[in-house]
Amino acid sequence: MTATPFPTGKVLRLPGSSLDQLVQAALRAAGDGAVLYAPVKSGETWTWDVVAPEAAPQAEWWTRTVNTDLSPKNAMMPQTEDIATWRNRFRDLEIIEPPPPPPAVVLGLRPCDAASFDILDDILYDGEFMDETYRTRRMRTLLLTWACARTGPACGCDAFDLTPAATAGDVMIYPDGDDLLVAAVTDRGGPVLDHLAQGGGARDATVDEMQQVAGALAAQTTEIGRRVKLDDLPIDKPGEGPPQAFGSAIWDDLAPRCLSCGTCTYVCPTCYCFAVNDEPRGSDGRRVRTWDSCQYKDFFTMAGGHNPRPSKVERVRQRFMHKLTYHPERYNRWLCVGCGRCVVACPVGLHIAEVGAVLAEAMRQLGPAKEGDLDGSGR
Amino acid sequence: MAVTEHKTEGAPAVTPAGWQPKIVAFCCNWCSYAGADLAGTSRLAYPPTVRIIRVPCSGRISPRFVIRAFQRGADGVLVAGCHPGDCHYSTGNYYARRRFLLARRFIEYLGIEPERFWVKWISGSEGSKFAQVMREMTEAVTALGPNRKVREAE
Amino acid sequence: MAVVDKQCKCGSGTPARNPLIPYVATIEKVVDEAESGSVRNFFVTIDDREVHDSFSYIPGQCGMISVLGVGESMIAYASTPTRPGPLEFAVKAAGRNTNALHELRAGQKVGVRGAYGNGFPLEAMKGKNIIYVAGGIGMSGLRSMVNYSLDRRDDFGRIQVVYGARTRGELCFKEDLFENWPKAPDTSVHLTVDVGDETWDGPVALIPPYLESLDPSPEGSVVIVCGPPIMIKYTLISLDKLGFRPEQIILTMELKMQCGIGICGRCNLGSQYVCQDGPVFTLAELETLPDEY
Amino acid sequence: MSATTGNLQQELAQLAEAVRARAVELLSSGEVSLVIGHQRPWIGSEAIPAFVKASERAADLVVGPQCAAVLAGYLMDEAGQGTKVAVIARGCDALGVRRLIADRRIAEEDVHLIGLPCLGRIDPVKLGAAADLEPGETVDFEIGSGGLRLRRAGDEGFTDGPQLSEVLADSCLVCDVRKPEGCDELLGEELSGLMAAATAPPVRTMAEWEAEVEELASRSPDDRYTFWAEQFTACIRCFACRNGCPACSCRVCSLDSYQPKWLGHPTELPEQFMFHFIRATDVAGRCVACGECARVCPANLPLMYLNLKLMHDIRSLFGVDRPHVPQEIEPLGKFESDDPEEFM
Repeated sequence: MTATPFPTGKVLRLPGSSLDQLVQAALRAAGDGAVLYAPVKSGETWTWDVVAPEAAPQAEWWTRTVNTDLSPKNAMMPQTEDIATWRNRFRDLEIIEPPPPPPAVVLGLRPCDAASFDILDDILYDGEFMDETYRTRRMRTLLLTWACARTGPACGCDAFDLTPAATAGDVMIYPDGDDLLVAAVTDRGGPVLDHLAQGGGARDATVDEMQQVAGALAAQTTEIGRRVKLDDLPIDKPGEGPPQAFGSAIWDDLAPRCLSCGTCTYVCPTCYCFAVNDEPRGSDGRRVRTWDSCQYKDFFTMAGGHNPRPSKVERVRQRFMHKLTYHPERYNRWLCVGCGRCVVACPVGLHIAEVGAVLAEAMRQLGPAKEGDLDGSGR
Repeated sequence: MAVTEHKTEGAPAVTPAGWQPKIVAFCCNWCSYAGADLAGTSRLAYPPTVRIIRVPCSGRISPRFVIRAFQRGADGVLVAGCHPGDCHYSTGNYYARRRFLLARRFIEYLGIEPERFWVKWISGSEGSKFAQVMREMTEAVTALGPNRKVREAE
Repeated sequence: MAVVDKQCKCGSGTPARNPLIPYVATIEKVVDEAESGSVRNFFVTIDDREVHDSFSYIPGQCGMISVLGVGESMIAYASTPTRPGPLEFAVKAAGRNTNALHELRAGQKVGVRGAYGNGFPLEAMKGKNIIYVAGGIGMSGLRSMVNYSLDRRDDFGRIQVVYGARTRGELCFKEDLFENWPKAPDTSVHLTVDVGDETWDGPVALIPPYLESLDPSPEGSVVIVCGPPIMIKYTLISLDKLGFRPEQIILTMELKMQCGIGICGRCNLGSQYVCQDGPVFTLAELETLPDEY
Repeated sequence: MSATTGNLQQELAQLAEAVRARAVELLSSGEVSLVIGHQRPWIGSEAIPAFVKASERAADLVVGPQCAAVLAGYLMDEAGQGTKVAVIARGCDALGVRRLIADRRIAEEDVHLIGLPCLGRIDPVKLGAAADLEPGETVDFEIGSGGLRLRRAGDEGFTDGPQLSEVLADSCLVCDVRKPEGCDELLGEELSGLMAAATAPPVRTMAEWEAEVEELASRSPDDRYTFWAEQFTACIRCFACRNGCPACSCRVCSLDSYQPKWLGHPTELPEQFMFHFIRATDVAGRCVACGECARVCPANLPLMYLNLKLMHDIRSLFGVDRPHVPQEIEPLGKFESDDPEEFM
């Protein structure tokens, strides 16, 4: 999957101390009533939530912190969201659609997190049926992506065809010393820079200057990137028999330590599975969409009790096969951005890095991909 | 991390004038319910703020019932049962006593004002005690105003 | 709705209708298909006339029917698009929503949305003989196709319906089985029951041996199988004995489906989603997918 | 843990050898079909659970304070499959297994407990703060006489790190079963340094830990509610605390039930309170204070403050001296006629 090239449009240099001007510019570009999502500390964990512009972290937060503990996924797909409410008066039922969410700006998400929205778009935005609640937010949200000045021990974006300065979102922010180089990525990023330019705090910068800084940041590598080589993972084309990885013996070794909890799926920016449940209150109520996890025992249970994936082995295999085989077969892209959150959050160390390395090694031992795989790279 | 649109609970912070609390009472069928009945038949006046839920025994009530009542809008909850030794099932209220000695402290620990959750032994012959408890409890809960904690937004 | 360029998520673009929100619909009629009351056919009309009339689907597709406050179920349409009128959902009481559905009477409201799934391969089946093999509630998945093939009789060759249920009372759509279908040209209906009783004078046998006794020829034929997993398992063995190749055998898969539009990540067989790439698969396709259903 | 005579690091190495040898013995003799212990992680500092079925894999087993996970919960899936399962058990593991046996969730004859003297388990959040480590950073440990010695990824030698007692999990600081009770066998009895450390009085008394609970209980109702509301807002409802807990062993959990539906699906505050209320009150009197719920929580919620409050009240109200140790009948499963009376 070829990485998106660096932006080539307008570039501005902004001192880190006047980050608020960029925030105001973005809020104005996003439209009236726009809300700001920024990193915020909730209890002991850094997560994303709507904050007042003045309560957003200062620029040095991004220098000091590698990434938030929870992903910005909840800005686009909240953990709990009403699909509809209903009023039922026996013979007359009324289903009411909730009001559309306000426009939003997501300040300072990392390139891996911004890329995760491009991945979710393939499923929730461009599919034959669009997930309207996701699509509405996605259309009204401006993503300000903050490239990584340094990588963390659990980072692994380079193992999944990304870099610490991958181009994603609507506006890229490249840290350059105490300054920030701000470049527009999409047409929607343009107005942000126009508003910023009027603000007076920023001055012009050249594309070469920005691409030089971006290139240096993108060149950083990670430990996981070095140890996890997924190129050998043959993505069998549909129609050639069950994927080889499905029958591998590694799942029986990896699965027993799993707690079947939802931690890995809930901290993951690319896990999008959800459940729809009704919350009746008398004759009225709300149909609520909430995050759900394929690791839960009842995720696949059908009416009448049959469960095609009753034990941990099937469920652990399902999760990692989805990310490393099933999704790439359909969308030609890993369902992972290497953000490293599952590496840190899993209480028993069962995460995409180890599974990716072990699975790739198991496939190497099986020998080259079958002749049906055209260029042997599997993608 | 729950980004919740329903962050604020439903009830207003300030107590509207003439506000009447909603009190949910779990009354054991053999004693407290009979006590409440007696209070009625003896024409004892007590505020109409209580909604009685009849249960076979105080031992039947799980502490989560209390949280569910507060969730759905109760301002006060009473658990009433037979005096130790009078239990129709002989040991139900002894287990309930241990359970609610703990639950009272734990619910208080989570932040709900202690005056909102009462546990009383009221026998079938104590109609007056039932009316008295109702008056005292209504007074205490009215002083506290509507309960906003653990309560669902309307 | 404004066409929105993927690279730039801009443009006001009024949001289209959320596919997860059902349309309000009314139950016109409820027919007990099985004497035990376990299967009921609901005739449902979407209140919004314009939506109902423009509602298009093909046999083999499914729709979500929902009792608000309980949940949603993915049910294959028992009605055929060739006959305008209410949508028909033949529902067996199995889970929370279907049991709640069984409590409803004509005139009450439900939520419906659909049509989802690929439906039967109508083009590929043109000109072929069709053998329908159904077990118990499985007939609800095939009835739409049977009626469709009878309404467009010339498109297809000889039609044989092989249908078995536990007892005579459990046979669904008795009117079709005994009156309508036998009268259709070059169409034969073969019924069997697991347990006979005094009202039944036909064969008493499980479907696989009964199918083998009928010995349908695989030449120029397609066989569609629908029913409980145990019945499918042994029917496939019989079909293999009778010389049917995997490409000729069409199955409908049944997995937990919550969204019905391929985005809730639940009903996958490998990379294929039953609600979108299915529920209809040929045995040849199934053999390329992980054996996890 | 005061610096003891024997060199703890050597003794830990000897203990590890004894564990591996015993595992090979049990597996090759067929007495057990599985040994559950710990192994080195693929990345990061915490050792992770190991499931050894083949004797040659026994060499992977490691012991020491970096072995963070409590292993008892796994027996719900692994025990009772026809052959015995062995568990390399510290005090908390042993209490957890006895909890499952007392709750009749697993059978005693299906489990073989290999007890080990324990120095306590390292809390990665505390270690990260004390040694300035980033989450996920790979680091090796040694127990020096002066405290922990760390070797980060890329360093050659070990450098001095924080005292062990500064980075131990809260549950381990007050633990009174570091010499495990009720095991089928005990390894390392001859290792004087480890045994001395395991039998020394705990770093903090349970009363000191419970003082933190009392401080929280002394705040005003609104302050207490605000504290818990913020914690429960950070909870992402991942169920790790339930799935790792040896006292949470119901086959059908009331948190998952639909009829009645105790826990609503929305992760709004009222439902979050109900979740943690049901969790805490259902394990009240059966919690073994192993701290696994607090360890596995991705939001690092102070979940032990809930269980601790209930344990404190059980001790003061019903005179149960060690409420975390499974008894024949659990405290809430019985009563005394002279229990305290507050409801007259």
